[in-house]
Amino acid sequence: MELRFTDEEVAFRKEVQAFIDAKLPRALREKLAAGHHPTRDDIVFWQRTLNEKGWGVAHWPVEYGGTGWDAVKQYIFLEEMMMAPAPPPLAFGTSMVGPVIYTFGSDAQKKRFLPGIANLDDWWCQGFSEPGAGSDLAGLKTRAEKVGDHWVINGQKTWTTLGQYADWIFVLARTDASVKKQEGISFILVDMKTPGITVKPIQTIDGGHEVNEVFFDDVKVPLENLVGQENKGWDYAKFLLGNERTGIARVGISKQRIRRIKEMAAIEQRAGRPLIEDQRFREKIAEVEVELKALEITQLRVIAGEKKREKGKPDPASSVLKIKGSELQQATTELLMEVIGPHSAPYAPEEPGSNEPPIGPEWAQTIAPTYFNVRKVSIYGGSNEIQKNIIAKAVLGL
Amino acid sequence: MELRFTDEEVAFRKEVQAFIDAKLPRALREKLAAGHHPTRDDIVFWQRTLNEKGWGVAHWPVEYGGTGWDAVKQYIFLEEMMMAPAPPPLAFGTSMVGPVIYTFGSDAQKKRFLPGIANLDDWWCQGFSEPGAGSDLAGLKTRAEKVGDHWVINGQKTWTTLGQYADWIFVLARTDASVKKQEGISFILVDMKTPGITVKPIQTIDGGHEVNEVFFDDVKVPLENLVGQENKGWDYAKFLLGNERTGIARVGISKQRIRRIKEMAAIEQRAGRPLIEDQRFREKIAEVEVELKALEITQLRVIAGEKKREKGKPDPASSVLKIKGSELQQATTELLMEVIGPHSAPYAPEEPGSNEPPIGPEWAQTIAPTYFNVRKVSIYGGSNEIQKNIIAKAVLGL
Amino acid sequence: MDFDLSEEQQLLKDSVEGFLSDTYGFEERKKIAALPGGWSPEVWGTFAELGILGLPFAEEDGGFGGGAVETMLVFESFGKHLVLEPYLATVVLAGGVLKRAGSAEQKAAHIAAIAGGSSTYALATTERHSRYDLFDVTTTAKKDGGSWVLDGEKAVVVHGGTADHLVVSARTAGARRDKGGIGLFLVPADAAGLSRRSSPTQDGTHAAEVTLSGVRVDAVHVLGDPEGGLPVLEAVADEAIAALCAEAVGAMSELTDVTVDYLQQRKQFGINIGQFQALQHRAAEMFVALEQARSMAMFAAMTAATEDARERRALASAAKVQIGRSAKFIGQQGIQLHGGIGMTMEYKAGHYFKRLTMIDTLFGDADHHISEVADFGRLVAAA
Amino acid sequence: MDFDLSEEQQLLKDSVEGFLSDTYGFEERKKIAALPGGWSPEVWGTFAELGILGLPFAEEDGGFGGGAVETMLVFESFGKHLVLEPYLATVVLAGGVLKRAGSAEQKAAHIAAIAGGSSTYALATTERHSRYDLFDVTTTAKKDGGSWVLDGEKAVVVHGGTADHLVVSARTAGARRDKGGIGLFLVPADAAGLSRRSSPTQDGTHAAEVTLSGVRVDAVHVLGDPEGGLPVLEAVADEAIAALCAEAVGAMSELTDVTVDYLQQRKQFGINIGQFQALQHRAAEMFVALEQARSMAMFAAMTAATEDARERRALASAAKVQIGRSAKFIGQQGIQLHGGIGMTMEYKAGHYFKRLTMIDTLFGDADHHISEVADFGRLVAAA
Repeated sequence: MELRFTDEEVAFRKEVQAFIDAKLPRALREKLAAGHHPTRDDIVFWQRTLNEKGWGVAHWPVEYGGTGWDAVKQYIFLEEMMMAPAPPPLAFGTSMVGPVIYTFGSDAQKKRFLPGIANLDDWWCQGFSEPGAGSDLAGLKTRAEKVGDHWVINGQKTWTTLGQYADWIFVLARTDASVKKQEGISFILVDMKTPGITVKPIQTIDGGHEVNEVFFDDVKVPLENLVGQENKGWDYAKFLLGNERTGIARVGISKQRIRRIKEMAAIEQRAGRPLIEDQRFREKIAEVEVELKALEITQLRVIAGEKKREKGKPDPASSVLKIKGSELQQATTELLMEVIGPHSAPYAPEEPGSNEPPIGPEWAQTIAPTYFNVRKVSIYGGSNEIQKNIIAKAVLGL
Repeated sequence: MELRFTDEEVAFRKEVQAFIDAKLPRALREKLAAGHHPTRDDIVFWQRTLNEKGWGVAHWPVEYGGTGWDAVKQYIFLEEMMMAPAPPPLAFGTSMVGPVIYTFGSDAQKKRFLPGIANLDDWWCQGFSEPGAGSDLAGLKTRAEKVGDHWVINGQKTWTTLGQYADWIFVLARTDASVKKQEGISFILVDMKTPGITVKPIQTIDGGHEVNEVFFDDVKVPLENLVGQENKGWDYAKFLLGNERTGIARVGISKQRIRRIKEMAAIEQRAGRPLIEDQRFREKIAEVEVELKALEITQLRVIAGEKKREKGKPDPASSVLKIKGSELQQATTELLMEVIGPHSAPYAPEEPGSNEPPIGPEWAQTIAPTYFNVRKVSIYGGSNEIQKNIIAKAVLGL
Repeated sequence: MDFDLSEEQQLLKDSVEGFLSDTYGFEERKKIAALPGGWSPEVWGTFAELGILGLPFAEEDGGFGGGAVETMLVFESFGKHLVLEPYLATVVLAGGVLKRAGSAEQKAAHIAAIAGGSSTYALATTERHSRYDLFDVTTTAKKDGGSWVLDGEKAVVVHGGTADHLVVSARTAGARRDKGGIGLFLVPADAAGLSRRSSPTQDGTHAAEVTLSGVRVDAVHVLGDPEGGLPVLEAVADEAIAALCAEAVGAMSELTDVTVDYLQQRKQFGINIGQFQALQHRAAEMFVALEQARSMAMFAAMTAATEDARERRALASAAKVQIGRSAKFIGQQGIQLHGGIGMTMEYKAGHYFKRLTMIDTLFGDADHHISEVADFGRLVAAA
Repeated sequence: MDFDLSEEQQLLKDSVEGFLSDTYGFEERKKIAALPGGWSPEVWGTFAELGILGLPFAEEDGGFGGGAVETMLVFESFGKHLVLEPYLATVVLAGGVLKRAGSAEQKAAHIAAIAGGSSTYALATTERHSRYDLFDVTTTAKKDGGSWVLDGEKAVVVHGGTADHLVVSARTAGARRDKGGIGLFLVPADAAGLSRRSSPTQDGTHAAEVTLSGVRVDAVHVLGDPEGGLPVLEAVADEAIAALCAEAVGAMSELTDVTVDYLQQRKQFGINIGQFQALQHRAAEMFVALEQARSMAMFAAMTAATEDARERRALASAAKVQIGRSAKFIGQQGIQLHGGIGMTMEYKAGHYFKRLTMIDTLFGDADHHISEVADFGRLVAAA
């Protein structure tokens, strides 16, 4: 038992840090640290920079462009990216559809899509949730009918993150309504330029536009865009959802935010003195730090356990990571709110090209929107209620 | 809308305080304030003292010995008793079986039992819960069969508080097993001296002996000890359980405990200074004080609403009183634990007549046992989980 | 002890609630929010007609002689409908200063303007580093002949962008955080040297940054003792806290209702999600938090006239703490129980959540006020 | 980074857990608790045979050279079985002082006695008003020729009533809360002027109040620098914290298991209560709290050898905070989910709750340690 990283791991971390320092523009880092969203171009730029280095799809098998790093190195890599902070990878490509394609897809699909995912030449989005199918994803109603040499897709998807930029969408659609709901679903790749697709923005309470509704009206898709077998799409979806493990706790993001809280609390004042000198406030930070340290170890334990677990079987303890990870992300945004106090009020939607100086302290403007926005993390990706169901059933046997 | 008490109410409060000051021995008050349990004799003494004054069963109808006070005066009276603190009334007589008897009992029963309840000549206990019937009280199995001019009772009751002192027990027993479970239950009064009754103590985790198991083995009870109608006992039980409203939040007890926390925190030290000078600790007290103040108003609102509500229909908001009231009672015991710190450790079971001085500070010995004991308040009388079910269903319509 | 409304109070409640129910739905509110300045002069006119703009002023000053309970009733309705109009700024804040510190002439001029709906006002106190301390004032007012010259910056002046007049706190003597030496000045919005930058706030109202550069204020526009403004501000803040508590209760109550409705209607796994016990219990906890908040909003209103200022402030603090705690829980859980839909701008729930969040930052958040309660030290004995 | 046990560690874990599983059931423990002194010399003898009494001592001192991870394994089993024997007092506390501060002669005499199981020891540091500050010492030690004379009172000396020797902290110089001027003295329990009153504690172990009236200690029984005892005590406390964290994890793990079992078996309303979602979620929250605590117990063990004392102390504090928070939640909910049966002395659950409660009061509760973490100020960057 040894918590320290090996010399090789320490060296690796330094290599990653050096790469970030060399390649990630300071202005972009500062923008992200201040709580602003990366633009489409920011995300593409960084993915291509990583891909050029051979780190674009680090966690993929080597034959498809992966690095062969073990779980600990993957963890170090991701943590450094979050702490930089760097623009996050577009998970829909690299962590979701990519692994589905290289695991279940045809050779033609692999050849066509994997390089474009790695280099973000193709922007992917996810067509899973529907207005009536959220936690109960298998209850989805979008259907794909085989007509001649095409699928014809009709229905509506929602919560499609960054779908406004997408070149492709992977869709779960019902292809057999006569069987148990999980057994009649297929996994289909759809070009967003296909006639009949309409993308409608959803504005979220923070004022941002991250998610969309996507409507399918007689959308014709070539039969060969089916991944794997017809009606086996639920299996691929479960594989995909179970895949996002090591990053789920977002420890790096919370760490970065704690740093920022401390920086800002050294400037903002309470009772005429820097807030950071207030013992009570420092104890509040400490409470979050303790839980975050515990979560970091919990995450490392899950990672260390991966090698012993059957491939593709997620550790049910990863529900712990999701629950605590989202609680702590939210807790850090609450501390930010407390730091900035009354100056959280002015609302300045992000408008590219605006030269208006912000009203109030420069760092204040993203704080309340971030607090509002981050309420989502206990809802999406399997709400915390769903995660508790999983623990109760899969871990505790209730 | 007016929060202030009327002059008459203020004068009444002073009258109650003066009575307490005159009649309740200082040593007994101090003993109770220090967290010790009243003895049987303490409870009997105080009930008889109150009864002599005409306040023994203040909330009963005047014809049976009540005072005719309105709900606000009742509240003031009870609050002063809790804050004194005085030995609590034996609720099983005055608040439970008494009202059942004067509402549903025969004239003979009223004559036989009511005066003995008021003067605590008869010590009553409750025979409701069973090992297999806790939250699901109607699932009880104890049965009473009519054999000649007697009921013959067989079965087991549990959690019978202070049953070790009891002269009488009121029992819910199944008298018809062929109907819906709520419809075959009767309410029967049983003399504890009847052959076939065995009382077995249950020691609780604080080391105390408050509760008991009561076993019935062919216990013969005269038919006339049935209250009201056969198989209607569930209605009487619901009446009884719905009756305990105004005192349920135990605001007075929590107030008294907050006073004690402050007194002790002025003596106990942290970092070489009285703990009460520690801003963080004072804020913790303040958090409880705020919730307690809110609960007090909530309780007053429920009381004020009583006069508009149909008689015997409890306000579903009384579940709020039970939930918050128990949480705050528990919170005050947690603060006491923090005040006393490491000195909570020595365990000194209360042994009457012991002259051994306590180990550690005199006030430390009851603190941990009280903390342990008070965990019960979110369990008994309808657990907080049951109360949340009630709110969800009866108030929110879920 | 009495929690009943008088006949007049019930009438007031019904008339405000009736007007807002009829005209201030979620869609109408959206349109109002999009107007320049973010509020509706038409609605403001109706407020004047309903008589509520003169509510808390003495009858001899042209008001209706209402007390904190009347204000509570109005604000609870405002909270339910997320009313955007500058009532707090004009009537409670600036009006509160005027009624307490104004001379007969000042009252005659301005209270009539408020009650009649012809002008709106705002109160400029917060500064960059004052946080919630009303006495932390660096804006200066220097005597110069028969007038005062004001220099400094004020932040987050609620509805300051559209106000016709601003009441500004400024230091006339002493050091930054001294409790004495603070004056209150009535400044027309078009005064030379006064500039404003206004923006919407997170909750759809508006607030301004106000810069004062050599703004000259005639001595007749000083409100009360030029060194004794703090007690006035404190009394106004406490009245505002009571109003905000009531507004928050209205918002919490509505958000709880909306959430319970959603639980009753939303189906997943073939049943209404309101049948899931874990969600039922969460909703029950929201109800508990709401009832506790409601009690403390009443408490704030009913103790607003407490004579001892120290005690009055502590009781207001206690109410604000409870409101802050309850609002955070109800706001967050209101979103959580809705799931994705709660995160969208098109849906009501998030707007309640945001308003509740912003109410916490007005006149001191729960963490500020818990210190005040702790310093007071005897809440369980008080009131 | 590696969370696997070595072969030797696995063997140690299996042997301790095997022994306790076979012989230290709930009923056996009750009998042991009723013995005079509240622990079993027979079990102690087996501990000696298993080699665990010498576990954390260097091989050259007659120990087994185990580290904090080995201690963790032992204490996790102790927690599961609620072991009552004076292992913490003897091996970790007094033994911890001896191994750090003892001279070659002192080690030769006493470590052998500990490892062999022939004597038990206790550490007397807490005083009436010291709370959790090891440097808050009023007991005095005055030099008198070739010996020291000790006067004062010590409180809550765990297993002090049956110990053969006590290690006592006493002030040799400076004022009450000075960090220097603290000496550590090895005092035989039968020394003239030493008196003890022992009682059971809330969790079934025993602790004593120790009075020292002119107790004469020969200079050869001073442990280390007579003015430099604090760093030794602090290092020992941190080692004890790591051990207690592991013990707490064992207890929490068992309490969670017992609770889940109960939910699976208890029927109300015709179904197992484990089917109620609200209770399922509570159990899931217990599991989350347990896993967080388990991580921090490992963290405490794995960082126990941190060179920088300031950092080492802060990391131990962080672990104790997490353990305290998790233990309170799991302890309270463990009782709540059981309902009435959880409140009874005859049932296991309450005993875990009580032990967890007492662990919080040993070497600093969560509220004490959160201050330490806050003062350190860089936990997210550390380790």
